[in-house]
Amino acid sequence: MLSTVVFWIAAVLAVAGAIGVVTLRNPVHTALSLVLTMLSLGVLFLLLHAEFLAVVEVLVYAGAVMVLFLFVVTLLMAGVKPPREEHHLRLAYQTLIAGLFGLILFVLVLHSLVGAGWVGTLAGPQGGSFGTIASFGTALFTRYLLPFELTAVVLLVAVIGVVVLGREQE
Amino acid sequence: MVPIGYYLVLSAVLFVIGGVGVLSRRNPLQMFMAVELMWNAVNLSFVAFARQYLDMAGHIFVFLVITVAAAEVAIGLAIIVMVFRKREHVDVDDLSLMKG
Amino acid sequence: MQDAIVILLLPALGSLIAAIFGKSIGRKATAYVTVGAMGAAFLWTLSVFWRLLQLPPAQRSFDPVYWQWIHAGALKLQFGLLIDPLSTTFFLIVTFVGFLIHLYSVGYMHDDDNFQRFFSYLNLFALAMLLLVSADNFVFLLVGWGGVGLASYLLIGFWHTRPSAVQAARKALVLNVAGDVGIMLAIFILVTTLGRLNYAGVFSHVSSLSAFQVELIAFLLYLGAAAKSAQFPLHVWLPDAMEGPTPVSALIHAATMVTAGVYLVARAYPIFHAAPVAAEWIAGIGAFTALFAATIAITQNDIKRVIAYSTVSQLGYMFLAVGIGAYAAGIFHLTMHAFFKALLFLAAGSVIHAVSGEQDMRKMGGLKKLLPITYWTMLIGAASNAGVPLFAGFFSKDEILGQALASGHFWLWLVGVVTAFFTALYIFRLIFLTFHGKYRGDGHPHESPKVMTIPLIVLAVGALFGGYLNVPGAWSVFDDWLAPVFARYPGGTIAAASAAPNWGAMALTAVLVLVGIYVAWLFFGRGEVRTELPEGVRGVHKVLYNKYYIDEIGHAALVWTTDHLGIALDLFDRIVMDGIVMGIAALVKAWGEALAPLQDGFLRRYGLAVLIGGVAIVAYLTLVQ
Amino acid sequence: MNFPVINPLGILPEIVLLVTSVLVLLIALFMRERHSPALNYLGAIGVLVALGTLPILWQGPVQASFGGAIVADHFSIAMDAAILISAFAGLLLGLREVEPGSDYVALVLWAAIGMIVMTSAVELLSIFLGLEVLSLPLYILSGFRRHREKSGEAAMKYLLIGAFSSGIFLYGLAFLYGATGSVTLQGIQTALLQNVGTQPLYLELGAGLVMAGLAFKLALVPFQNWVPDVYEGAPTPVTAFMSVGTKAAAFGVLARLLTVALPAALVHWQPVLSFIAVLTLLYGNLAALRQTNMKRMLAYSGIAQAGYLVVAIVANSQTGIGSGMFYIVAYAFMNLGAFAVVGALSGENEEGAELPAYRGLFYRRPWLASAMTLFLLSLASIPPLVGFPGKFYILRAAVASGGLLLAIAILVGTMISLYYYLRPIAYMFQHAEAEAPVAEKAHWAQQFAVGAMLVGTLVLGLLPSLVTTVLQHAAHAMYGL
Repeated sequence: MLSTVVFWIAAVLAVAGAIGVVTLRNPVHTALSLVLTMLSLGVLFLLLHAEFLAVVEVLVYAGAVMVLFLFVVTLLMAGVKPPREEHHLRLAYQTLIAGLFGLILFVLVLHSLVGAGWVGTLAGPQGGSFGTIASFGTALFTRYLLPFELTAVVLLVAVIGVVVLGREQE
Repeated sequence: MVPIGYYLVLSAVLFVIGGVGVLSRRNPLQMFMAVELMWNAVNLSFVAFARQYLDMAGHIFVFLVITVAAAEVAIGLAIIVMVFRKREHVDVDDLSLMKG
Repeated sequence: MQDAIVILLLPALGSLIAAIFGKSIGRKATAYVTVGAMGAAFLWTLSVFWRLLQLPPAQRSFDPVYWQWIHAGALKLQFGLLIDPLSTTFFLIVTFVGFLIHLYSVGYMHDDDNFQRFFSYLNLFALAMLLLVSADNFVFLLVGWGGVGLASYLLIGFWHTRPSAVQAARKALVLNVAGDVGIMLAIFILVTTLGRLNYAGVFSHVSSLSAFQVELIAFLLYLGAAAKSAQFPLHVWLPDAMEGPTPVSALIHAATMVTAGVYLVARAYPIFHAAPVAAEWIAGIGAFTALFAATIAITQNDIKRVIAYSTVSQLGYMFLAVGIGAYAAGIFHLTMHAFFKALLFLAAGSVIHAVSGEQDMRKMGGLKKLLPITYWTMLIGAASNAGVPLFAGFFSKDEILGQALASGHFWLWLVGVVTAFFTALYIFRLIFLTFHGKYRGDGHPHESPKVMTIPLIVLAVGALFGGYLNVPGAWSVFDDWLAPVFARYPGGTIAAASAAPNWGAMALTAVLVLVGIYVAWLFFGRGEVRTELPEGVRGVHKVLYNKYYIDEIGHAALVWTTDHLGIALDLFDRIVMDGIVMGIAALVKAWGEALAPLQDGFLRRYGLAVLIGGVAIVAYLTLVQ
Repeated sequence: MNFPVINPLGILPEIVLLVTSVLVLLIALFMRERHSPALNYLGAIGVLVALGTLPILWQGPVQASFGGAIVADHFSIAMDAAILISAFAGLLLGLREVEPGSDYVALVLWAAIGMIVMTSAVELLSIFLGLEVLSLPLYILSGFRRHREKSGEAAMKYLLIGAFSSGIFLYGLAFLYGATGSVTLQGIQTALLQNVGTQPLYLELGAGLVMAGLAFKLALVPFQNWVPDVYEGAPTPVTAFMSVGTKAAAFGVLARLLTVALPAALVHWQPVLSFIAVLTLLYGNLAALRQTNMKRMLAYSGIAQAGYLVVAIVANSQTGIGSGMFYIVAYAFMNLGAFAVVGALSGENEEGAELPAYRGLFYRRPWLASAMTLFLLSLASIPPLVGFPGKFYILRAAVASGGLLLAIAILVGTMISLYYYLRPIAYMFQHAEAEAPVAEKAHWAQQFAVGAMLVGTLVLGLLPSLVTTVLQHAAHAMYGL
């Protein structure tokens, strides 16, 4: 029962944060509402027995990544003029059409969910070691070792990439 | 207990909001944040499915997505800074030098 | 016969050398290399020809394969040459006439800045043409087909600083590519139905195709043939192609490339034989084209355009022949045409050369004395073209008409006979306007150098005596030479010229031709400019008054065609057909332009397209099942 | 804990590339000159070594690594060849176009690793990681010429829209996982066939979204918009590299996904892809007509070529996949060659990439112009160059599977394409005394790259049977699993 209440609170907060991301004008506010969504997701992860991921979501995503965002926002947005208005005319109805097709996509997903009969289905009882950090570690280093190794390359790319892009022009 | 489907519907809502956000915002930073929202929405789906099947693959997926997202954010922000550092507007609609 | 490839390699080498080293080795060396390549190719062809003659007729066919190319399941594509009397005939025409025209070009293009490039293109053209007529399968036929189109495109637009030349080149390319599509589709159907593309394989399996399939393939092949050979209504590019240098007109747009369509129909006769509907259309359109172009030719004042329309008209005769199954007669006329039409063009070039670039016949006249060699050779060419008895064109044209009549195509024959009258009319109009009377231009015309007149003389000999290969009722050397080619598959049996000629019909044609010349002489023989009739009609009328009805008919024909029909048809060409051709090209381009707003440079619009596309795919997959 | 069998043989090319990249980075630390061409050569040598491992892998049995997450079967080996060739060209061409140096080399090598992983991975997590390893370096490389405004714009557009479509792709993967509870292609197929715990609608949803994500990388309509802009803005060597490599990788994943994981859903995805294929090849060819910038023209031509590739997948047969593989290899040679020439001519600010700069090129640079002529003719599929057998095989596969309309669409597209492929050729042979802007003489490595691609274009054009039988055999791997 408690979990239902928690779910609804987290869900509402997540959606609220998401709406904030797409509507708030000030980028700092946008970032903060994204953090709100991420924190809510962390809670939801806990409800789904993904303890480790909940921690990662909060620490890495909401913590590190969003701080990076805020840092760049303050760096870049200082002294920037407000956007020109003439583009609104050129990209008329952009938001409207995007919203419409977004809605269609949502309906399609919902249709599939209903068709699959999953909306009301409760997950089965939790068995054994599912969701524990131990089982997570085991899976990561055995069956899914290759993708894990590949993240090393991803991080290398990021390091070199930032160095390359940030270097002063010569 | 909340049915798994609720999580999936929530995930879809977040994903669609994120997607619409990418297409409607003009500040590249905000667009990028909307992209992050989409990725997060997908993460929720993965975790929900993992719970449904009691299978760790979904969790691993989310972990990897978060890692990749971190790297992508680093690169993306660097590119955004590179492109917009010297401009007076931070507006992706200004980037239409190439067309046709 | 493995060595036949050398005939192709020689111009290939010449073209490469001229293109790459032309600038460094200079004009003279380039000329030696390229002209020499054609000469050597001709000699080699003679050797092949000689060796074929040593064999009994039934064994005169070789198919050396040089390279196995694509294997895809049952389908095998290879590069091989089909060496038989038909391809050897074309080899002889292409290398011999080609050699003469190369030689002539040395003089004609003497002062051009891009001398080397010109010869490189000419050799390239020769290579493509030789490949076209000797490939042993449809794919390499198409390679040659595209190659000659490309060379023609490059050569028509050779003087690319002239906008009209560029325009003409583009028009030729568009129409030729339209034809290529036809052949490509035919190949496509052959692959899907028969799974083979070499001639031997296709021709021996024609019977396994349904009637519809054969007709379709035949029509598609004919589409390619009609585009290349300027059949109505795809002929419009040919008169414009005269924007190219005159030797190009002679070689490509008279003697060789434009006859490729005739070659294709003759080569693929098992298909056309099995497709009677297509064959009837070919013959009918051929006859119509012959008459149509001849009437236009009467009204033209540009010397090259007259000859160009004449070419279209003569090609009509050839298609009439192959359409009714008189393959050998068609090829015979093609060969004779190569001589007299190349001769006419080169002679016209010599005239143009002499009057410093003027092409309007109204500003010529009286050149008989000044350009004696050009005059006499051109007269022979004109007589041959008109079909004056005992000249080459007479024998070859009458063979076609005779076979049309013999095979029961009375109306086609009638059209052919009427066309013969107009042919004599327009070509002697050209002669009289150009050479007779008084010189109406300014400047000092002079005879061309030897390097140009010698080819004229050689070709004149061919145009004079070539016809005696097939003499009606006596012998048929040419037809017998080709006979084995058309005996290999069903439907190709040819009626030789020597068999039972229809003397009465022949005499009728001959009389009409002579009357045509007479009418031309009446109007233009005095060398006065009477291209616009009204000014002279009264006087002419007086002359005609007491003559026979035949003159009245001639008069009526002349007045009517020049005043109404010819001009109307010419307008049709210039406005309707040009409009259609350029319209299609513009339409395709407009589509390209219409897509531009989709790519407006806005990132968010691109993202929207991605979203819409994704939603559409998902909607289809989840909803439509 | 049972650690998986890693089996280095199965990921030999990846290991070679990774070692090379690390080596390059380390050596760069000790070099006085930061932008040394030697690093590019070293990288190119590494790619050649990786290329050399392919025949070894080909000989042996199928190598599976990391507990079966990744396999080096004949299919992936063939695709890897195209990828490595394009990486090789990208490195050599980069010598003058972009400042040579360790960053550039390492990023190209890493992107190549991502591509190779994509073609050989048989499990969703690795496919996703492969996609990202491929994408991230390309975002950076697109913006590598920082002083060019267009380069930055290209990077920006590519990054944002790429991340957006990655999100869509990822959502699709989530649904594939949700539908079957499995993340391996084989597992998805088994679950589908046994119909245990599968959710058909989920599967369709997932397949649709994944297709959209891959269609983005493959530049299919309507996911193609980014391509011309990014191709034009990115440095030419990068454009060359990604135009071929990305297509090979995305083609590999799409083919593997559809034929290995989703054969049961064939009747559903086939019409979708057929429609997209026709749309793509018509759009690409029509839009290319109006281009006056060679890189943009080649970008649209690349869109059209992607359409042809999809036809090969739609044919859904061993010959179809085989023909697609041959086309990728063919495309690698002729397209890289064309880009190599464009790169060699384009100069500092790429004014040489504009069509008017090609006027009279033949008389100034006879060899480059001749090579370009052949590449363009090959792209226009004029026999006997490699483009012709390439398209021919696809046509045949399409016809054999009943895709007559597809085949006709290919023919129509090819006809349209003649115009824009022949136009630069006509320009090159026109005589122009004019002062067309031209870059300095091509670097010998650029000339070498042009020569190598020319050899490939000619040899495979003249003797396609050298590889076709091999590739047909390779395609068997897809259906033999």
